Amino acid sequence: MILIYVIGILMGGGLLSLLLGQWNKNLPRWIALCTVLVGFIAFVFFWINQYHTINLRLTNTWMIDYRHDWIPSFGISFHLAIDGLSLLLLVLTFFLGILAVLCSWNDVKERVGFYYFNLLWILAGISGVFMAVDLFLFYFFWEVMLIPMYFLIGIWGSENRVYAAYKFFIFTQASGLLMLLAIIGLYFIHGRNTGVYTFNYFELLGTAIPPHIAFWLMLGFMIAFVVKLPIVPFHTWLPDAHSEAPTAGSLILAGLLLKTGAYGILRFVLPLFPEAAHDLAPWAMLFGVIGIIYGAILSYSQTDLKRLIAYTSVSHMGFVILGIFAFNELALQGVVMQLVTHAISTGALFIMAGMLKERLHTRNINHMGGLWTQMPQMGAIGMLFAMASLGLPGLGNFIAEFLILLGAFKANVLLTIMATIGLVFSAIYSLRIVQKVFLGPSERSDYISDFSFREIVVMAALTLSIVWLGLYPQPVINTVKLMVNKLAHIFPPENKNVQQENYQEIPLSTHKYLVKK
Amino acid sequence: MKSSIEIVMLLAGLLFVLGIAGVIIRKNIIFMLLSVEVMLNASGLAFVAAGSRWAQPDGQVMFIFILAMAAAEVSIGLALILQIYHQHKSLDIDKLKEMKG
Amino acid sequence: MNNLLWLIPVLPFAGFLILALAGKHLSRVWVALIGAGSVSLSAIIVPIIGIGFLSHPPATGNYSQTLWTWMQVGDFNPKITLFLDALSLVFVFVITFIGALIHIYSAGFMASDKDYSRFFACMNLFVFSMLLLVLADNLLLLYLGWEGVGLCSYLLIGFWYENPVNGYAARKAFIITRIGDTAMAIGLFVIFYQFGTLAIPDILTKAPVLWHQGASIATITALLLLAGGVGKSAQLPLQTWLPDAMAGPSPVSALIHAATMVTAGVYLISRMHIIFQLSPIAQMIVAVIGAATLFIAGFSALTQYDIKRVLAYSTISQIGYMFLALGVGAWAAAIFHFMIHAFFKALLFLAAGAVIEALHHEHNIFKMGGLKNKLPVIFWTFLIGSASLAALPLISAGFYSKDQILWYAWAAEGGNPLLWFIGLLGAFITAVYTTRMMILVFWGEAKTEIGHRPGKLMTVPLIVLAFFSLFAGFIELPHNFGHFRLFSDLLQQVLPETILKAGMNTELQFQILALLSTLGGIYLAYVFYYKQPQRIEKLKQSRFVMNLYLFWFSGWGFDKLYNTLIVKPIVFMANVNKNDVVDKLYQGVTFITIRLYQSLSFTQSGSLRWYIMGLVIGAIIILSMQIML
Amino acid sequence: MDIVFYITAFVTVISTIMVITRHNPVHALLYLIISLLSISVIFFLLGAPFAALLEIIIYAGAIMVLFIFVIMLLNLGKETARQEKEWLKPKVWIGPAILSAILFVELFYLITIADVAPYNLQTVDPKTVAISLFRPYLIGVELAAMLLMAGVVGAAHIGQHKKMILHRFLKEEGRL
Repeated sequence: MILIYVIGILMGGGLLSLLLGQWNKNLPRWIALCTVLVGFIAFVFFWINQYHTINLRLTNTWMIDYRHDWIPSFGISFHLAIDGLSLLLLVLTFFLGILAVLCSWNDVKERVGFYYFNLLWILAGISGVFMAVDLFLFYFFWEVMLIPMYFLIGIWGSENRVYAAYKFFIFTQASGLLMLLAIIGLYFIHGRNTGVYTFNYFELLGTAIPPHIAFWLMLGFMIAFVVKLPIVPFHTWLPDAHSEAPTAGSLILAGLLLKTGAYGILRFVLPLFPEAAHDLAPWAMLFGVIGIIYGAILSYSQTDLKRLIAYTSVSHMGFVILGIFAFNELALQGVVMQLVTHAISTGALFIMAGMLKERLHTRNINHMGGLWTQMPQMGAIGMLFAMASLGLPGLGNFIAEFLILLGAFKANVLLTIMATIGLVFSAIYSLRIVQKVFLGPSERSDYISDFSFREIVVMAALTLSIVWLGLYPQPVINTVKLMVNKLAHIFPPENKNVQQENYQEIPLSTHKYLVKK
Repeated sequence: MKSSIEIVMLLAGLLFVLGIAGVIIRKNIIFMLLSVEVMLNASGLAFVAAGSRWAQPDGQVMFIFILAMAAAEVSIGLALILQIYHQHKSLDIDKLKEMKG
Repeated sequence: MNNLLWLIPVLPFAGFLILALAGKHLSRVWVALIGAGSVSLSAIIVPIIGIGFLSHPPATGNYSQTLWTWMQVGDFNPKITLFLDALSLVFVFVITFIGALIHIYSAGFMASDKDYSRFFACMNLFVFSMLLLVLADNLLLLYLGWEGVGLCSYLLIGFWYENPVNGYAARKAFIITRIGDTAMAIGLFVIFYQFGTLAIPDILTKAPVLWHQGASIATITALLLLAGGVGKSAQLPLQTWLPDAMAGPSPVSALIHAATMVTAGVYLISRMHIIFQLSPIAQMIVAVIGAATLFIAGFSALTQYDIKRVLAYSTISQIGYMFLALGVGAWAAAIFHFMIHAFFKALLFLAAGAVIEALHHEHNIFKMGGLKNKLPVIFWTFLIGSASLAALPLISAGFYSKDQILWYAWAAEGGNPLLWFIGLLGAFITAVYTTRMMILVFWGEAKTEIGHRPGKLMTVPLIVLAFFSLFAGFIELPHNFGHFRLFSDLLQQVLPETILKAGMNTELQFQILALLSTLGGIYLAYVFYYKQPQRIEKLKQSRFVMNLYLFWFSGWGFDKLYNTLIVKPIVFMANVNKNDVVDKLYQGVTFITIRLYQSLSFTQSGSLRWYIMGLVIGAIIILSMQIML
Repeated sequence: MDIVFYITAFVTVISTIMVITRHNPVHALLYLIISLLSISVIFFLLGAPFAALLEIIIYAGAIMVLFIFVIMLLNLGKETARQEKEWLKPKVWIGPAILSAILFVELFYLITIADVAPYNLQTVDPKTVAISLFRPYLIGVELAAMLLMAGVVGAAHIGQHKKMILHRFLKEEGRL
C-alpha cells in the first residue's frame, strides 16, 4: 500500500499547491518540500527495514506487490510492485525530488503553485514508472511524467524554451507511441497464444513470440527507452532541453528522466525479449561506445555550460547501454551504480550551473573564469563533481564505470577498449569545465556571493552521497543483487565465453582473442 | 406494381450532382443555400427509395431527420446571411475569404 | 605494530579533511601545524612499524590489514586492505619522511600565500593518496591512489590558478597521465579475467602457474601496466607533461614531480615484477624506454634556462635510469636509485625554490649568479644535491646508486652494451648540465638582487636532506668495494635477486669509466661556462648548433608533434561539430515538414467554392477507385 | 415503371436546373418549390405518403417561406439579378459543370451496374413510421429536437442586429 499512498501523496500535494498557490506564494514550496520529504522518509525506512532480509530472499525478488483491477475487460489492472532496483531508484527519485524543490526555492517567482504542481506530478509519474508492472499502467505513467515536464521547460525555461520544450515533447512522445504499439502487439500475441488478454507484466513474461516479430516489438520498446536515455543518434533533444530547462528541470531530467530509459530496458526489454536483445547486443554496445566518445567530443566543444553538461550525460549514458548489453552481473551492477551516481554527479553539476546562472546571468563559460577567488566553496565542490564526472576513484562514478567496463570486457574486448578511451575524453571535458569556470584570471570585479546555507545543504547532501557510493557501494549492490542475478541468468548460455564462470578456461579464450588482434 | 429502384437512385444522384454544381457555380450565398437544399432533398429521396425497396419505415425516418436538420440549417444559414449582408453589404462568397491559411 | 598501519594514510587524510572543511577559519599557525603535523606523525609511525617489521619479520613476509570490503559483485571483491612488505616499506618511508620535510619547508615557503590552507589540504591529500598507492593490497585500491595522486598533482600544478598557463599545464599533466591510466585500467581488466582477482599477492602467485614464460598474454598485460607507469613517471612517449608541471609551487615540484608521484611507475613495475619477468619482450621494452628517455631528457636539460625545467628534465632522465634498471632486471638497484633520487631531487627542488624566492621569483638561471656567498646554506646544500645528481664518485649517494645501475645495464641478464653506453652517455650529460646549472646560479657575478632570505623552517629540511643525499648511499655498496648490501637484502624478501650474466667480474673497469664520464662532464661544463664562456658564443654562431639547441630546448619537438598529430585534429573536429551534425538530420526533417505545410497551407485559400470543388474531386477519385477495382 | 414517375422526374430535373441557373432569387425559389413538389409526388409513388406530405408542408411550405422572408428583408431585386448575370459567365460555370458531369457519369455507372431485381412496391403507412420513430429511433428524435432547439436559439442569437462600430481600432469587435 505504501506505493499507492506515495503516488497519491505526490499527486495530491501537487493539486494542493496548485490550489493554494492562488492564495499564498510561499505555501506551495513548503507543501512540495513536505510531500517529497514524506516520500523520501517512507522509502528510506522501508529500505532499511528490508535491507537485512534482502540477502535472504532467494527466489522472490519482489518486495511489495499491490494489485487492483482497473479495466478488467481489457486485462488492465492497477498493478504496482517493487524489487530492489525499483526501490533504489525510488529512493533516488525522492532524494533528487527534495533537492529539486530546494534548488527552485527562490528561483521560481511566477505561477509558483503551477510550478510545484508540475514538479510533483513529474515525480509522481517517475515513481509510477518505477513501480508499474502493468504495461498499460506503465505507459500511462510514462506519459504522466512527460507532460508536466513539457510545461516545466516551456514556461519556466530560459530564452529558447519553447523550441526546447517542443523538441523534448516530440522526441519522447513519438518514441513513446512506438512503445505503445509494441505493448499492444505484445498484448495481442500473448492473448492469441494463451487466450488470456492481459497487460500484466508477470504473465507476459516468457510469451513465445516468433523471432522476427519479437525483434520489431523489442525495437519499439528499445527506441522509446533509448530516446529517453539517450543514445546517439537520438540524443539531440537532450542538450536543448537541458540548457533551456530551469535548474530543477535539468536536475530531474538528468537525474531521473534519463534513468527511466535505462530502467525500462532492464525491466522490460531484456526479460520480455531475451533472444532479440541478445541478437541486438553487439549493435547496442557499438552505439553505446559511439555515444561515449561522440558525447565527450561534443561536450568538449560547447561553450554553454548546461549544454556541455548535457553532452556529458550523453557520454555517461553510453556506458549504461554498453553495460546493459554486456549481460553479466558485473556490468549490470555497474549499470545500476551508474544510474545512481550519474544522477548525483550530473545533478550536482546542473545545480551548480543554475547557481552560476543566477549569480552571473550567463551560461557562457567564456564569460566566466577565476570564480575560485570569490567562491572557493563552490570551486571546491565543482572540482569534486568534475572529478566524479571523469571517474575519479573514490567517488561513485568510478565504481560504476569500472564495473561496467570490467563486465563489458568479458563480452566484447575491442568495444570495451574503445569505451575505456572515452575515459580520457571525459577527463578532457571535465577539466575544461573547471578551467573555464573556476580557474584563470578573475574577469569580474563585482561581488559574487558563495554558497548560501540552503545551497550548502543541497551540495553537502550530494557530496556525501557521491563519496559514500565511492567508498562503500555495497548497500546499493546488495539491494539490486537478486534482480541483477536474475537478469544475468536470463540469457541462454550458448556462448561459452560469455557465460563461463570458471576462470581456468578463460585464459585460453581471451588469450586467443588478444593474440588474433 | 413492379418497380425498379435503380431509376429512382439515378434521379437522386442527378439531383445531388445538380445541387453540387449549383453550390460551386453560384457566388451568391442565397443560391448556394438553395443548392444545398437540393442536395439534401436528393439524399432524402435516396433514403425514401431505399426504405420503400425493403418496405421498411427506416427510410422515411431518416428523411424526417434530414428534414429536421435542414430546417435547423436553413434557419441558422439565413440568420448568417442576414448578418453577412449587414456587415459587408454584399452576398458574394468570394469576398468573405477571411480564413486564408 | 600491525594495527597502526591504517594510521599512516589516515593521518594525512584527517589533516586534509580538517583543512578542507575548516581551513578558512583556522589561523595560519594552526594550518601549518595540522598540515605538516599530520604528515610528520605518519613519518614517526613509519619507523616504529618499520623497526617492528625488520626486527620481527612476520611469517608471511608482510603486514596486511583489511579495513572493509570495498564492494562485492560476484567474484569481484576488492577489499580496502593495506599491505606492507619490504618494497612498500621503502616507499612509505620515503614518502612520509620527505613529505614531512617538504611540509615543514612549505610552512615557511608558502607563508605569504593567500591560499595557505588550500595548499596544505592538497599536499595532505597527496600524501594520503600516495600512501594508499604504495600500501594497496589490490590493484583497484592502487588505482584509487594512482588517480588520487594525479588529481593532487593537477590541483597543485594549477595552484596559482589566476594565471591560465598554470591551469593549462595542470590539465596537460592530468590528461597525459590519464592516457596511461586508461591503458592501465585495461590491463586491470585483462588481469581480472586471467586470474579472477585483483589482489596483488594472489596475482603474483597465480601468474607463474597460469602463464608460461614468454606468453603473449603476459606481454600484453605487462605492456598495458607499463603504459600506466610511463604516463605517471613521465617516460617516453608520455613525458611532455612534466616540464610544464613546474608551474606549481616549488615544494610541489619537489614532493610530487620529483620525489614521489613520478616514481609511481617504478613502484608499479617492481610491484608486478613477476608479470614483467614472464615477458622478456616487455622487460626489454621497459629498458629501452628508460634508456631512450634518459638520453632525450638529458639533452633537453642541457638547453633549458628555467632552473626548474632543468631539474624537471633531469627528473625525467633519472627516472629513465630507474626504468632502465627495472628493464634489465636490476630490481633492487632501481628502488635504491629511487630512494637516493628522492632525497637529492627533493633537496634540489627545495633549494631551487629558495633561490627563486630569494630572487623575486626569477626562474632564469642566466639572470642568477654569484649566490655562493650570499646564500651559503642554500649553496652548500644545492652543491651536495648537484653532486649526488651528477653522481660525483665516492662521496655522493647518487654515485652508488647510479653506478650500480650502469653496471647492471651491461652485466645483468637483460643488460646489453648499448643500454650501458646510453646510460654512460646520460651520466656524462647529467654531469654537464648539473655543473652548468651550479656555475650559472652560484658563481659569476650577481645579476639580481636578493630580496628574501630563507628562514629556519626552510633551511632545516634542506640540511636534513643534504645529509641523506650524502650518506644514504652507504647502505648499499658495490661488490668490489665494501660489498655492503643492507638495502638489497631488505628488498630480497620481495624482489628477485639480480642475476648476472656469466663471467662478469670486472666491475672495476665500469666504475672507472663511469667516474671518468662524470668528471669529464664536470670539466667540460667548467670549461664552457666558467673558464671560457666565449666558446658558447662561438658555438651559437653555427646554424646547426642553434637548430639543435632549439630542438633540444623544445624537448625534442614532442609537444609540437602531439599538437599537430593529435590535439589539433581532435579540437578541430570538436569545434567543427559544435552544433552536432546529428541534429542537422532532425532539423532537416523539421525543415521538410515546414516546407510541406507551407505549400499545403496554400490550398487553404478561404474560398468556400474551392473547398467544395476539392470535395467533388475527392468524391470523383474515390468513386473511380470503386469503379476501377 | 409508371409513366407518371418519368414525367415527375423530368419536371424535377428541369426545375432543379432552373434553380441553379436563374438570376433572380425569387424565380429560383419558385423553381425550387416546383422541384420539391414533384419530389413529393415521387415519394407518394414510392409508397411513402407521410414523407410526401412532410415534404410539401415543411419544405415547400415552411422552409421556403423563410427564404422568401430573407429575400424580402434584403430587398434583392433587379439589382441582384443584374449582378448575378455578371457573375454567371461560361468561364465560371463550365469547369464545375464538367466536374459535376463526371461525377454524375460515375454515379450513373455505379448505380446501373448494380443488378437489382425488381420488387413489389408496398406502402409504408404513417403509423409504422411513427412507431418506428418513437421506439427504436427515440434517441434520434430527441437529438433532432435538441438540434432544432439549438437552431432556433442560434438563429435568434445570430440574427440580432449588431451595430457596426466605426472606430478603426475596435472595428473587429463589431463583427460576428
